[in-house]
This record gives sequence, structure tokens and C-alpha cells, in this order.
Amino acid sequence: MSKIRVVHYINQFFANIGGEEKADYQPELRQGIVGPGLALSAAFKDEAEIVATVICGDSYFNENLEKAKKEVIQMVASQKPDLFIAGPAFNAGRYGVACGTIADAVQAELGIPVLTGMYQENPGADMFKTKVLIVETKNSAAGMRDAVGKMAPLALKLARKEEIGASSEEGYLPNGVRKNFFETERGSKRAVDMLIKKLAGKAFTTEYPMPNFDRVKPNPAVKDLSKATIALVTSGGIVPKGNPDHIESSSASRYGKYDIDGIYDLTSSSFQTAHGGYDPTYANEDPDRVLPVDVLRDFEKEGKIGKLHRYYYSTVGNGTAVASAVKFASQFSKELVNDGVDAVILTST
Amino acid sequence: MRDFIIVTNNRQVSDRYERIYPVEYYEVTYMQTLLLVRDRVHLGHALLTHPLAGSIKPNETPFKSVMISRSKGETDPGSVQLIEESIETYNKFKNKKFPNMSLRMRDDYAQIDLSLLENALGSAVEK
Amino acid sequence: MCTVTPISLTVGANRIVPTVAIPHPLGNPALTHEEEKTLRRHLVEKALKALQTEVTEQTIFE
Amino acid sequence: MKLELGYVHIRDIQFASESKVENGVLHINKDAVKKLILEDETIESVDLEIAKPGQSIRILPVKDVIEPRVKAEGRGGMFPGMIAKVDTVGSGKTNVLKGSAVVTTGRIVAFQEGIIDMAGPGAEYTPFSQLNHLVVVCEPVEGLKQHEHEKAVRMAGLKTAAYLGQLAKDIVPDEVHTYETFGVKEGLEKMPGLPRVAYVQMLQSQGLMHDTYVYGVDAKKTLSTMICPTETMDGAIVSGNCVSACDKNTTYHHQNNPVIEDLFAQHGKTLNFVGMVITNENVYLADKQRSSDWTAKLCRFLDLDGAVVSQEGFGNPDTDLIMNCKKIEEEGVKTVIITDEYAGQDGRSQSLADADPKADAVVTGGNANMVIHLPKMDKVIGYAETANTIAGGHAGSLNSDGSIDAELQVITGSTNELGFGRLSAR
Repeated sequence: MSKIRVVHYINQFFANIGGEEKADYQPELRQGIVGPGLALSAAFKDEAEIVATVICGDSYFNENLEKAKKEVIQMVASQKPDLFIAGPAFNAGRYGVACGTIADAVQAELGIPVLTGMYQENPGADMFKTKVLIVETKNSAAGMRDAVGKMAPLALKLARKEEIGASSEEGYLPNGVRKNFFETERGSKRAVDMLIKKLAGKAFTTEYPMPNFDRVKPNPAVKDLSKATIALVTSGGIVPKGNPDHIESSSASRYGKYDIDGIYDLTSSSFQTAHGGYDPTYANEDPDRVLPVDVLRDFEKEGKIGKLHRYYYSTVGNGTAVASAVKFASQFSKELVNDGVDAVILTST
Repeated sequence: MRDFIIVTNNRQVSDRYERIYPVEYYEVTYMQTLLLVRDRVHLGHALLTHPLAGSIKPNETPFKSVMISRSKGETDPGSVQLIEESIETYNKFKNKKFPNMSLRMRDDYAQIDLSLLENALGSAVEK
Repeated sequence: MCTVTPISLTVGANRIVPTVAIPHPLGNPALTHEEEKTLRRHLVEKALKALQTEVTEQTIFE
Repeated sequence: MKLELGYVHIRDIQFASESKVENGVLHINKDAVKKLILEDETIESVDLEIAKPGQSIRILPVKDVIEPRVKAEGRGGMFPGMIAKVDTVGSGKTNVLKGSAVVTTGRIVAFQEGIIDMAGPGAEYTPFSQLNHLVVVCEPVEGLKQHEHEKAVRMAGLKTAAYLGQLAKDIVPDEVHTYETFGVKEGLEKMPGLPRVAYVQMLQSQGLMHDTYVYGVDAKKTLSTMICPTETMDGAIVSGNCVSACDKNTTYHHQNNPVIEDLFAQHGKTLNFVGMVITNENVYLADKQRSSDWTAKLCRFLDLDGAVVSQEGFGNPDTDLIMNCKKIEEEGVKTVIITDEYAGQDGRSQSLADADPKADAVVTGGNANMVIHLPKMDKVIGYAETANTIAGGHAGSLNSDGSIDAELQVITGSTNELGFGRLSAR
């Protein structure tokens, strides 16, 4: 069998080009092994070969995201690899985000297995752990040996399309897909051991983390509403009649942006709900019951608010994954800010 | 009048109780029964029994009986969460098997559903 | 603006205005159209007030 | 309370003209056992079979698994309130036919119970593949109602296990384990400074086919209460639960509760195992409220520092589990909970039907929706065609070659929520 062809992605620092001052380094394709690829390559023994290394500055990648992604993918594709490895990035934030982004993109566009590695608190970890396999590493490059020890065997398994075990066995960050495996101790023993640790105030790891929600600092109050632009956002699924964007009635994968310029009242003839998680009778009769356009128009006329934003955003909050909702909001929040919106009223059902 | 309604798609339940207690029988599926209950909960009725009562997986049995409060109040957050989680749980079980179920099996499942409800009624009526 | 405020608290909303019922948070089909709009107006006014109030933690505006 | 548990190791099981235990072999007089079971007029006929570890045998549908034990010395008898008369058990000496079990099977209701494979990949997922079984196959009289049928099979199993247990009454055990708990004051004096820990066991109690009996009392009609851990070793808790094979507790599980064993292993070393609280899993929400309030209150009364909470079953009990965990934590008692998961066949769904951030220490018995292929066995004891109707099986799950494709939840004890097995998930 021929050797597995690997392309490795690293940043300017690990390529020994320079630190922060060289972070704008443009993507470069080098044949063969560079920097940490040496350790990886040694761990691959004869099974895989790093045929090329792509080097890219962290600032360049993150500041020219779309362009950089395209450039790097072209370089990777030119080598016809069987496998793509990025990093490990340890606790370097922008490097971690770059590794996650490019691994995700390569996986999607080239359809080959990818692997990266980083410290669990690297911002790239939360952003990408459900999209690509991320090996959990220590928080500095001193943990290179440990990282390579986990990444190399997992990479080979991926390339050989072998069954991947549970996160705790393989050393990747939990990716939201539950996998069975046999522990060395029975469950009751693990429970008693966990309790002893918990009682002693020592660190312990739950086998099933409960769903967790972020907290954000409250924004300051709006000083003068009469000059403010207010936007409406809803998870109640109010859409123009016919649901032009085909927002799903549950587990929505998208949101819609709708123009309400010149609309003073939402009526059953032109709006409806796409939500499948509640009895739609009332919302369909009068969509203002969910999205109060009529009242905000009155306030606009009375000068209570500066104006109602021309577009409202809508999705269906029925069984919709928290990750999707976060993604939707991070996209349209940018638009809202760019459009000069001062405040948002979010209605939910 | 006692402050509960039995929402059910199980004939055995309505046959047994409709003369004594408020029973709403609907000729609908298990899932539709959950949705009917959900709509009522959204309007301020409280759940009195667990919608997933019984450890029978939701793709196993065609029958479901749920008790909700007859009176309506402020929307009860616990009830909302419970019914929504139950619907989500239902959705993750594939291979619904009851379309071609033998009569004997249907009867067994109806019996179990009735028994689970009886257990709950015991608690509801004793007071 | 939501009916089940504990859920809003769980997901981390900072300014919360309780509403009428899940299928009609800002309305009530039992009322006349005019009464309903008054109710809605009142609720949205609360939201506007919430937007003008400084908060340091998650707050429910009853 | 102090109990000496004597293990009489059983390495083989045989039918013979006389029932006896000799040199590690359990000899069984078939006719004597049949006669005993047929004393119950609701049972039409009974068949007895033997299944040993490694044999190519599939048993289904399994209703209960019971370990033969006998009270050798001290108060009370095995299965108080069910077989023996009501009297407090859990002290003195008890002999155990370790390595053997009675398995009951029967077509009770539509969703038949689980599978035990004695060999092959399925055997790895059930602890019962490691035991020498006497399998009791009962046929009820015509027209017997489901709940009477369930009771008949349940009692047949208990009677048989008690009968076999008696055979070891006077045998000197190969191995003796001693378990002892103390009164509150005594425990404090004996183990100063050690954290006080209890075990909170949730018992299935939802209704027909979903019941558990404590000293013969139906657990759904009880308030949360205290029990001495050693009482469970004498059969104080008996299973009447026929659904959810993977995560129900058979009587064998209750007799050999691993949480109790592992807490005793640390008793006096890293913790003071104060005792055990049993609570139910009812259908009526106000019952849940009351039971979990009561459990938390008992934990407070006991001045606990920590508690292990175990669950039984799927769906509804998730709510009890989270309520118990939350309320116990709110009393300042640290918890670890044991559960299992229904994360969908692809592992991507929400595992539990309820959740709370206070449940920050969870042990899992694995994802019961995982699909498994069970190859054909040479012999099937019970009713092979029921594979199609067992929970987690589905139409077509019994293949024409005799193999079965189904979810892990068909296997008895596979994702046990007492932490009986090593299976887990991440």
C-alpha cells in the first residue's frame, strides 16, 4: 500500500519565520516537512508522509479570511493529499481559529479527513469542536510531544477510514456525538470515585456535561429613545405569507430578513407563522400578536421612538440547536450594527 | 368538579372513565396527543402527569393518556419545559412500529397506558 | 419579550418582559381588537422602558 | 447492622435426580422445581433449561434474573414480604450461590423483555452472560390478565431462587464478605472527620409492568424512606419491572447493588457510608415533587456531605433524577448521579429528557440507541420471534438467518443505571 499523503498547515511562528511582527505572512506552500511536522512525521513511521506544508501568518489569515481560505485550499488541493492536519495551535487564539477554519473548509471542499489540535480554552475550540475533530492539547508548545502522541494515531485512523472511538479514548475534544465504549472501571466505582473527588474539592470530569448557556454583560441603557432606531427580531417564526425562505417548522437551519417598509400592521393576508412548536391559529389570525409592528409604528408616529428599522429578522425557535441560534444572531447582529440600529426588541413564543 | 382533564387517544381509558371524570378522547396518534397537550399547556393548563409516563419508548406504543389541570392560569414554566422535552424525545426515536401491530399487542399497550393513568388517578383523587 | 421567563433566564437574556401566552405573547384573542392593541401597546411600552433602564444583571420587568 | 455474605462459588449447573450443591456444582431436580412452580394455578406449564457462559445460546424475552441466596443465620428469610414473612433482614449470615442465577422468561405483554446472549458480541454487553443459569419458561393458563401473568412469572422466579438458595444453607462458603453500617452517633465516633455519604436509589414505580417491591410493598405507594444497605442483600427489594431491558434493575441487580458494594469498599477509608434512601419514580407530577422533597429532607436529616443517586428506566425518571439531584444539592449535599443515554442512533440527540446545571457530576452507562448486530445462536430459549417487538428492536430486526439487528436497549442490563457495567459514552 502506498503511503498516506498528508498536507500540514502551520503558522509563521512554528515555521520559524517570526513572531507577531511576521503575522501578516502570506500563504506559502513548501514541499516536505517544516517545524512540528518533524515530530508528526516521526510518529507516522512508514505509514504516512507529509508531502507539503502550508505556512500562513495568523493575522493574514484572520484579516483576509475568505481570500486566505481560498489560497490555502488551492495549495492543499494541488498536493492531492489523503489527509489534512492543522496545528497543533495550543493556546494561541488566532492560530487556533485559523486551524479550525481551514480544517473545516478543507473537509467541506476537498472531502478529505482533517484533524487539528489545540488547548480546550482556545477560542477556536468552542467555535469548531462540533465541526472538525480537535485533539485536546496542553496550553503551550511544551506539550508538543503529548499532542503529537495523540494526533498521529488518530490521524492515521482517520485516513484509513477506521472507526473512531469515544473522545476520552482518542483524546479529541467532545464533539457532541455520543460514542459508547468500555471503561476500565464499572460505573458505580466511577461514581464513588467522582464523589470522593467532588467532596474533597478536587477536579473531576463529568461523563455527560449538561447543556450550558453563555452569559453576556448587559448593554448600557438607550439614552434617548426618541432618536433611536429600534429593530424587531423574533424566534416566533413570523414570515411573509408562503414562507419564502422555507424556514423549517422545527430545528431551523436558517433565518429570514424581511422588509417592512411601508407596512403599518401585519395582517393574515400577508404574514403568517412558520413555527411548528405552538398552535399557529392566533399568530396567523393576527401576526402582530407575535411581532408588534402595529404598535411600534404608532410609537414611531408619536415620536416615542426614532424609527422602526426597515427590516426585521425571524427564525423558528422550536427545537433549534443553541449553536444554530448563536450563529444566526452573530450574523445578523453585525448587519444591525452596520445599519445603525440602537436597540432590538426580541419576541419569543 | 375535580381540577383535571384526561387527554387520551386510548379507548380503554375513555371507556373506563368518561362517566366519572372529565375525559377528552381524540382519535389521533401518540404524537398528536402530545401536541394537543402542548397547545393546552401553552394556554395556561398545567401538566399533572409526566407525558413520557412509562418507560415504554414512544415508538413502541400507540397510546398516550395525559392529565392536565382543568383550570387555566399563568403559563406554568415547568409544564412547558416538560411537554417540549417530551416531544423532542419522541422525535429522536425512529422506526415507529405501531402501524402494523397485532390486535393483541395493541390491547396490551392500551392496558399499560390505562394502568399508568390509574396510578396517577390514585394520586389525584385520593386528596 | 417572552411568556416563560425562567427559560429566558436560563438562556441568558438580560432585559426580560413577561408576555401573555406562548401562542400569542403580545395579544389575547379573548379581547376585542381595540382592547388587544391597548394590551400590546402596554407590553411594548414596558419593553421600551426596559431598554432605557440600566441593569447590571438579568432583570425581569414585571 | 452487620451482615456476613458467604459466597459459595458455583462453576457448573446440571439437572440431576437430587437437588444439591456439591463441589461447586449446582445439581437440580427438574421435577421438584416444576412441581414448586406449578403450585401456582395460573401457570399452565413450565419448562426448565440450562444456559452456561460461552454456550451459543440466546435467551429471550428475559423478564427477571435472580440470584439464589439463603439466610444461613439471623433474622428473617430471603425476599421478605414476597417469599419469606415480613421480618427485618440484613444482619447475621447469608449464603450466596455465586456464579448462578434463575432467569425467568415468558410472553407477558406485547413489548417483550430483553435478550441475554451467552456468547458472541452481545455477551459483552450483559453481565448475565457470565453466569450459570436455570431458565424458567412459564406458560400461563388461557385468558390470564397481563398483571396476573406478570405476578405469576415474578413469583415463579423468586420461589425457584429461594428453593435453590436453600441448598446452600449449611454449606461453608468459599469466601466471606462482611458489611456493617452504624447508627448516627456511633458512626461519628468510629469515623471522625470522614465525609458522610449516603446512597439514594430511585425505584421504578410507574404502574403495571413498571413496579418495584420493598418488603412486598409496591414502591409507588411509598414515601421516600431509609433502608439499611445490607437489607437489599437479603432480597428486601424485588423487581416487578418488565420494560426497558437495558436500564431496568433486575432482582439480581438489587441483590448485588454495585453502588452499595463500592461505597462499602470506601467505608471507613475515605468516607462514612451512612445509609441508603429509597425513593420512587411515579407518573403523577405532584408525587414526584413530594418524593424528591422528601429525599432531600432525609439527606439533610442525615447531615450528609455527599450522595450517589442512581436512576432506573427511561424518560419519565429523568425528571425525578434531575429533581432529586437539584434538591439534594440545594441542601448543600454534593451529588453524583448515574444515568444512561438515549442520544439517538447517530449519538447526536440530547441524551436526557431533562437537564440542570447542578447535575455537574454524571456517570453514564452509555447510549442505549446504539445499533448492534447479534449473530445467530445455535439455540434460542424462549421465543425468537419476539425480537421484533422488544423495545429497541424494530420490524425486520430478526433476520432470516436468525441474527438480530437492534438497538443496544434490547440487551438486559446493557446500560444499567446502577453502574453495574463498564459501558460508558462520551
